[in-house]
Amino acid sequence: MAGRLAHRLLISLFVLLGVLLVGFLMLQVMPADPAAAIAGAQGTEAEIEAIRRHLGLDKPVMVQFALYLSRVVQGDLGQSIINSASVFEQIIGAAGPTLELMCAAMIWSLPLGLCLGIVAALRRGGMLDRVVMAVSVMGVSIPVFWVGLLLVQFAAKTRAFPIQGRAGPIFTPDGFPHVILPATALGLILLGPVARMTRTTLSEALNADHVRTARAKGAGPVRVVLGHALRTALLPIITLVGLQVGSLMGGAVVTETIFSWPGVGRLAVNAITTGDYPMAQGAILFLATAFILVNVAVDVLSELADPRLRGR
Amino acid sequence: MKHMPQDTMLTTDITRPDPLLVAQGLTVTFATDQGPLRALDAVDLTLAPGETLAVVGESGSGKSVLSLALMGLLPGTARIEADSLTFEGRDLTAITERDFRALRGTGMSMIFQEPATALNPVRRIGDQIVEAIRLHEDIPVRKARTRAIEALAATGIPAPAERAEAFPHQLSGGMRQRALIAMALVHRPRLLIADEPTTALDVTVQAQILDLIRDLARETGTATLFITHDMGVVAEMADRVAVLYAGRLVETAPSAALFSSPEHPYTVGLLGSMPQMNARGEPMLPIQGTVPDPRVMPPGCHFHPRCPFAAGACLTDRPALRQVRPGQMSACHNAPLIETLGGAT
Amino acid sequence: MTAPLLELRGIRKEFNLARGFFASKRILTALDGIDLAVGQGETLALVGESGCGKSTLGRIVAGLLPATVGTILFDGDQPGRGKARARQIQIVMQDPFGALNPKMSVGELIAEPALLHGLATRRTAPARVAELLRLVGLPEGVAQRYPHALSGGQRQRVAIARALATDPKLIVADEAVSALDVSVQAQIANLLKEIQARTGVSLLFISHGLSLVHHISDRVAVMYLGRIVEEGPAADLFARPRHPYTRALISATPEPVPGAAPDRLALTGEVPSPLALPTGCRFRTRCPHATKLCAEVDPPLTGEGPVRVACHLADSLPTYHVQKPRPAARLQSAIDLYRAAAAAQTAA
Amino acid sequence: MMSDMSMTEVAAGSAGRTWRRMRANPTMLIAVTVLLAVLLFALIGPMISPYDPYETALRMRLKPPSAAHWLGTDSQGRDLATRLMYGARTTLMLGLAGVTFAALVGGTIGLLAAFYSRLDNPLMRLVDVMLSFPSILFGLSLAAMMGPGLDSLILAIGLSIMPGIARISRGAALSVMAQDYIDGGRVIGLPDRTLMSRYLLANAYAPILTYTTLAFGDAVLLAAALGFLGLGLQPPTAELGSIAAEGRSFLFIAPHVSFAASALIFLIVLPVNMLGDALRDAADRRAS
Amino acid sequence: MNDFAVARGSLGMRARKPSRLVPFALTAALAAAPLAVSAEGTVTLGRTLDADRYDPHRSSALAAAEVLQMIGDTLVTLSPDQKTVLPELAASWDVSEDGLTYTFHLKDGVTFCDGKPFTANDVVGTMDRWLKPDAPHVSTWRAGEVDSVTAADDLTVVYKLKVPSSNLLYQMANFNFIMIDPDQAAALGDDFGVTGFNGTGPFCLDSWKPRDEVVLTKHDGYNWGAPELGNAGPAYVDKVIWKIVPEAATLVATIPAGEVDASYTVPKWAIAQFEADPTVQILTPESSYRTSYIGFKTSRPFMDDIRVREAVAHAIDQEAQAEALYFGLAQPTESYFAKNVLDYPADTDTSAFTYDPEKTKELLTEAGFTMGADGIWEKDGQPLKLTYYGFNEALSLDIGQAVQGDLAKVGIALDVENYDSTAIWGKLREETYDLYEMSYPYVSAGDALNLYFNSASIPSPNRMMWNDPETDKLMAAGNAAITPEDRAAAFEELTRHVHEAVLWKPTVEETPIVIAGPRLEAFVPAGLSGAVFDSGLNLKLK
Repeated sequence: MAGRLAHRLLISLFVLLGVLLVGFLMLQVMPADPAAAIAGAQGTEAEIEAIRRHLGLDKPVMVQFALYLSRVVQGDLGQSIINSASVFEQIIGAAGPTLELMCAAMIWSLPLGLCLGIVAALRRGGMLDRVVMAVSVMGVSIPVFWVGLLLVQFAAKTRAFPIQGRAGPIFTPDGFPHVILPATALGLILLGPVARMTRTTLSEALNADHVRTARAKGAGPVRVVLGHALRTALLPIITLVGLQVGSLMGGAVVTETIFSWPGVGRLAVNAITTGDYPMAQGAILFLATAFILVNVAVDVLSELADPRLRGR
Repeated sequence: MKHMPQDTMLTTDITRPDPLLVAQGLTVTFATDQGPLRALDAVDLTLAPGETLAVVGESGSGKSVLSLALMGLLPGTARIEADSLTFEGRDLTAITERDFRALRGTGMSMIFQEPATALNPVRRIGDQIVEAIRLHEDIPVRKARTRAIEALAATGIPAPAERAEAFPHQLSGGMRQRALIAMALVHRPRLLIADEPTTALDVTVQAQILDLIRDLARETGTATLFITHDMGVVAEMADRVAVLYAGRLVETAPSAALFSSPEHPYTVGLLGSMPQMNARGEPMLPIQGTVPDPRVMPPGCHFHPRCPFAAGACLTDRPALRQVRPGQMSACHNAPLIETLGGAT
Repeated sequence: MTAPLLELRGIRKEFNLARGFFASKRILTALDGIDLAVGQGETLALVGESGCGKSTLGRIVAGLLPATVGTILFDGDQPGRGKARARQIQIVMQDPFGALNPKMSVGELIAEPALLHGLATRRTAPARVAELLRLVGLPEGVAQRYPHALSGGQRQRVAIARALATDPKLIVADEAVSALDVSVQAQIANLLKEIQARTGVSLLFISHGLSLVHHISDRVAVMYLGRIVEEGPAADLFARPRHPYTRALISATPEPVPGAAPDRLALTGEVPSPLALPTGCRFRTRCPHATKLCAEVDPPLTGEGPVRVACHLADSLPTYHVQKPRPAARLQSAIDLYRAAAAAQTAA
Repeated sequence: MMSDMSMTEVAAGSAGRTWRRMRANPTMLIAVTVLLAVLLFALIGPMISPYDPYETALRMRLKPPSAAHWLGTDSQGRDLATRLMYGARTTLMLGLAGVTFAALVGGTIGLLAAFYSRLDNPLMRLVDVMLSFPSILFGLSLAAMMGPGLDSLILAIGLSIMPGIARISRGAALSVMAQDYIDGGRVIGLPDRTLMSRYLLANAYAPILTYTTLAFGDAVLLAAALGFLGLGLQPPTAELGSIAAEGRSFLFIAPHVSFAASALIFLIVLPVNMLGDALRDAADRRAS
Repeated sequence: MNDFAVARGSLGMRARKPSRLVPFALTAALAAAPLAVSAEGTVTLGRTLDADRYDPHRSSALAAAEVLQMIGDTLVTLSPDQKTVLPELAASWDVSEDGLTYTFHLKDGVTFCDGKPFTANDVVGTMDRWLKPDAPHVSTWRAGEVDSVTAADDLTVVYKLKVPSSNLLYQMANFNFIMIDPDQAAALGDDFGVTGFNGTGPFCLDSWKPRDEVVLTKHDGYNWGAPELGNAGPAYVDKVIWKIVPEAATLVATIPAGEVDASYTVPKWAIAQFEADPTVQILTPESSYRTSYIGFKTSRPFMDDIRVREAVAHAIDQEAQAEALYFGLAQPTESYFAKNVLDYPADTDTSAFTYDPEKTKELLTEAGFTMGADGIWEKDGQPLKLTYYGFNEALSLDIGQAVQGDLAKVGIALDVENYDSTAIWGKLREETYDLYEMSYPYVSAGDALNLYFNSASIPSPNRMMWNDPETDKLMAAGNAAITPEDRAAAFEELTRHVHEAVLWKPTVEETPIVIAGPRLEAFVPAGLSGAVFDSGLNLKLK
């Protein structure tokens, strides 16, 4: 298991290097000229040249990449071109809110999705199943920004929730109301897939031989569903949640923009659109790393949940 | 066709007046997209305490449906009808789900064909047996665990305490089947339903498992409903045999009688197509054609399209199960075969 | 026996199960030093329990897997590759549900090899298909149907027809009847023998069922954990098996006669993992006769006469005579009656 | 030979079956109806509409729905309904082009990886790298990198959908590769390209197609999200995401602009996903 | 003064009775959202964008200016009408006869936030840092061609020029001239204005959470403000928080709720609603100049022909823009800068800038164009297809589409490309477009002319690529003028000259509008720089 984990991490490292390179090259060809951006509307040629030299943008691309890599290896993600703030600090600062938002989104949507999926699987083909599946397909079909905008309008009309920003950690009385709307919008992304996956895997598990064995032992429906079927069905669900973290990050980009949530998604979008090379690279690297780590964690979790994968 | 019980008065074994299990006119119908599908058609069975009844049939004969119907484990799409279906005198068609659940594992138990999938892959063997124990007996986990290890030991599993800590995938197929047997017999049920328990195993392991089931059943006085497609296994295990074909019971007889004088052409064909019954180098005796599609069952005798003797009434009338000699019944218009057809050929 | 059609010398097959950089090398030796020959028009059966390597060997013969070490000779030559091999050797696989491309009609399936090898043209293909269908006992109309509309036995017939389409000299029948209903197994076994009689094709018949093997094969090779432990003419081998494993295998096979298996040579335990092979003789962990020598020295497959056996004790063990139980007289006459009626029906 | 007739038979049979199944399934019927309606709206609408989708009339801007303008006007005073017709057309085209690109590239990668096991590792690592970018970030970076435009947008959508399709294709292809008939084809001496087309692709395409259908919904949503974030097609091209974004500035005074565009996106994606689900359910049923 | 690197939505506009009422009043509905209200003694100001850094020498962003104006001071400042130079850190100044030497006499007792006294050496250090060759510093042209800046004594600064700069004192009011602590700047290096800023302003930088908030605390003892601008110090409030609310629409809700006390970046559609809300105050500066225009790149084919430029100018309907896009909160204009600024000649011919699509057709025909089959004018087989660069921001996107729509109506195809406010500056330096959209603030004709029309400013900010000896000559004369009359004469001549050349299509003039919540005492916003809260000295709670 340790060997497998090491192998998984090494592969992840390769993937990361690829992410780094792609991210770097991607931003190399972006149209934004940071020197001109800093010089602003009346920046003169001389000023722009001076800024460019100051930023090291006059060096060859591969030199810039090598320099970047060597710094990353030393744990230095560089400084923002736009405001020279430490990229690392900015990302860490934004990571908290993003984590909060994603957790808040998952905290309601995961259990609900699971419950809906269980209900649908148990009543497969029935009315409840159809309702759940309809809700789930709507959930995956609706543009996140529409949900966001609807919630903004709803909140504006009902005066129920604050619609802007973050007012401190979400577990504080001040902070909590602010996360409700963005977490609602974001959680919707997860709800459909989780409900659907739960329904599929649980229906399969309910037809599995070992569930029949459990019933043959005289186990009741609750024990059969929760103790046997769901326990084996959980595995693909865990894997799905790992993969869904990707869409959740994508949703966070839009959600954070609409609700002014100071997270990494917004940071990344801002950085990309402002041509802030180190910040954009850092944010992409961070999101990709987080995604990879989540999936390594999912692998480990899967191995813990499924003895069949252990020691293989 | 309406089933007529008076034709089929069960006179199997008068020395055992209180049958453990009685099924009369057991019919199972599945609702499918293409309409209802009759998997079992008016099947009559009795099983005495301690007896081993082998149910023989090929794919599509309805033998697995029969076992699940008796266990009350058929899916919701299945409809069970029976003139009578009793276990120890209790009407299984009228019993509540809760009472049926209490019966499963204690009164009747089951082991399955695929030991690889029949155990919960994510839970330890011991825990699964402990669960089986504690479902019906309110005893502390530690005591249950001791019992579970004893049960494993009784199946001949070496180092049972260690095996109890193992997950199913860490055991071989034979070990898994032993564990399932241990689990099924932990409450000493009166009836064990074994649904092709050795089909997935190698022949040397099969021999071990067959011995185990026979010994344990004898030891605990458990009656066994042994489902298989292998006539060799039947010969080895059964006191009595019931032959199913396309959802219908075609012949039932004590084992010795069936193997010495089968009275249904299908049984004859089944035995005749075994290599052992054919001379080396000669073509074997096959049963022509294939099992009919359950959605388009032939009229009359279900076997008639494949039967070399089929003629006249076989094509139109359903043959009733009738006694050919004491304890042996055959659902064939031509039974007894040799007496009826012997002169003709 | 004349010059063998197929000759295998020292075939060894290893699989590397290790995945990834850190995993230690895990070599599974599926086959270890297999020497075997199949004569012209002969049926050689490979028997053994699951994991013994018999299917791997079949796939190596069919060219679907390369051997790690060893020589294969076909008609005394290196066998061809790709299309050339297809003209020499064909395979019929176990699973009649998975062995036919479900997207092709039976006609297309059977015509495909013929067209590919230039044995038919688009114009003559239907006739060739009809001929092959007749050969395997299927009505011509089946050509328009798709595999999913056929029964298991019919599918296996189609698979055989397809294998025959290239006029091969050897057909590997890899558990070709195991997945079929008992009542249909005999049909297919008969068909294979019939075709062999008609075309002179050699058969490498791979099976785990001893009874059938006994019935249809000329020679039998018993495999255990990647080795051949006993090999010889079927009649000899089944009448006087010499290897303890062969004996156990035969005695474990249930006979359709109640009370016929009292003196079963029960084997304890199960086949060891091929990743952790025992020292010396591979069978010694389950062998009731194992000695110290068995644990130390790996017995070679040797023997004078037709039967070769790989056991140190082959000569010292008491002879084991297999007594085939006789069916009861009334059963025999019922079967005869059935056979006669069936024959009459077929004739009519 | 015989295949001609049998193929048409099968086609006719499956069309009839599909129709029967659809009639039996109201969800399918609704989905198809909505999709047809949206398609009509997008394809026929522009021919019927009396308005020019590009002619601005600033003084008529942000008017609520009225008899003349059924859905009101947008921020340039153009007829919103007409804009949406053209927008739906653009969005559908973007989704279709993106997903086609993704299916071609991803499908090929998946099939190759499954067929040639030595290509499996390198190809799948590449796919892993691509999968490590949450798709919107990927689309965002690509659109930003290549500058706004149709090509870059299609590429961005295609490339972010592609890894998923590659994975599914590989999975589907691997399960086909495990079938005996692949070896059956090999053993009669078929060349690799025939094996890949007539054997592998012919049997693996169904799950790929199902996933691609669902991916089309994702592609449309991604196109809309990119448009919404301002990285879509440039004005005055009508595209639903950017119409929603334009309207967002006036959400509180003219919510109809944003909501109508968003709702139309929903109405495109929903039936597509419903159909994809139905396809998947049908496949599940067949499998079980 | 100049155009800032800032998104268009943040620019203010003149408060006028809206021409039409926005149909649905939402502000009241938003008001009750349970938002946190600012603490006692604290004023929260809302805006949509944060600055890159708070370094007057490295930033040209309005977002930087509005904070720097509060935490730092300039030597001089301007009166509310922006026509009179007033003392700030300098108590008085003398200008030599030849206009080359300016001597500033600093106020006594001025201190930095850390308590250190402010002296002439700090002025010298500030100027040395800013004008240091090859440093990444911006807007240095404002300082004129500096010969030397020296300290005669602790309170006297001698500022010597190589050539006269008639605009210098006006430029010195700009935030780029804010006096810094040179020692701190040297010590912090790149972190100056990021991790710290030690200034002499009425407020001190307490903390900055980028893209979230900037917190300023009162500078105790501050009393050197210009009394003409209201409060000379100290500040009335203890704390000012600049809060970033990226969504302008969200900002609308925060003001009546009291979470934000004032902002000028609220969207235009919301202004009309605020007018109906008695708890909200709408404040406008006494004078503020900002003009929006469509610039023409004269180096491009087609656009090198003045008839084409004029044709395009006639095709764009600035009145419709003012009315619809600005919700009537801006005034349509026909001149490059407001007619009431210093040195604007009343007789300037602006007839080329009226909306007159018929004239477009005449001019194009005259220039040799014929109407093509696809409804697009063409000449020598080349269709009249132009490229337009705009900002990727709501109002700018609307303007781009409006211009495109207008040109389409007269048969000119326009390819609109929008870039983010940071990417566009690089793009605008390229020779890849014909039209661009921009708005810019200014204080006088000379200011505006110097910024844009000098050939030395090619390609940026002279994006028209206007390389004209006559312009350069008149510009030099105006700058070198010692007397106001000479200066006016030269700049008036130049104004007429560049208008005749049709280098832009001016569209609207706007004034920033401040929306203040119920807690805030009314005040007169500053016009200068667009930094409407100026030093923050006039912010006062009720």
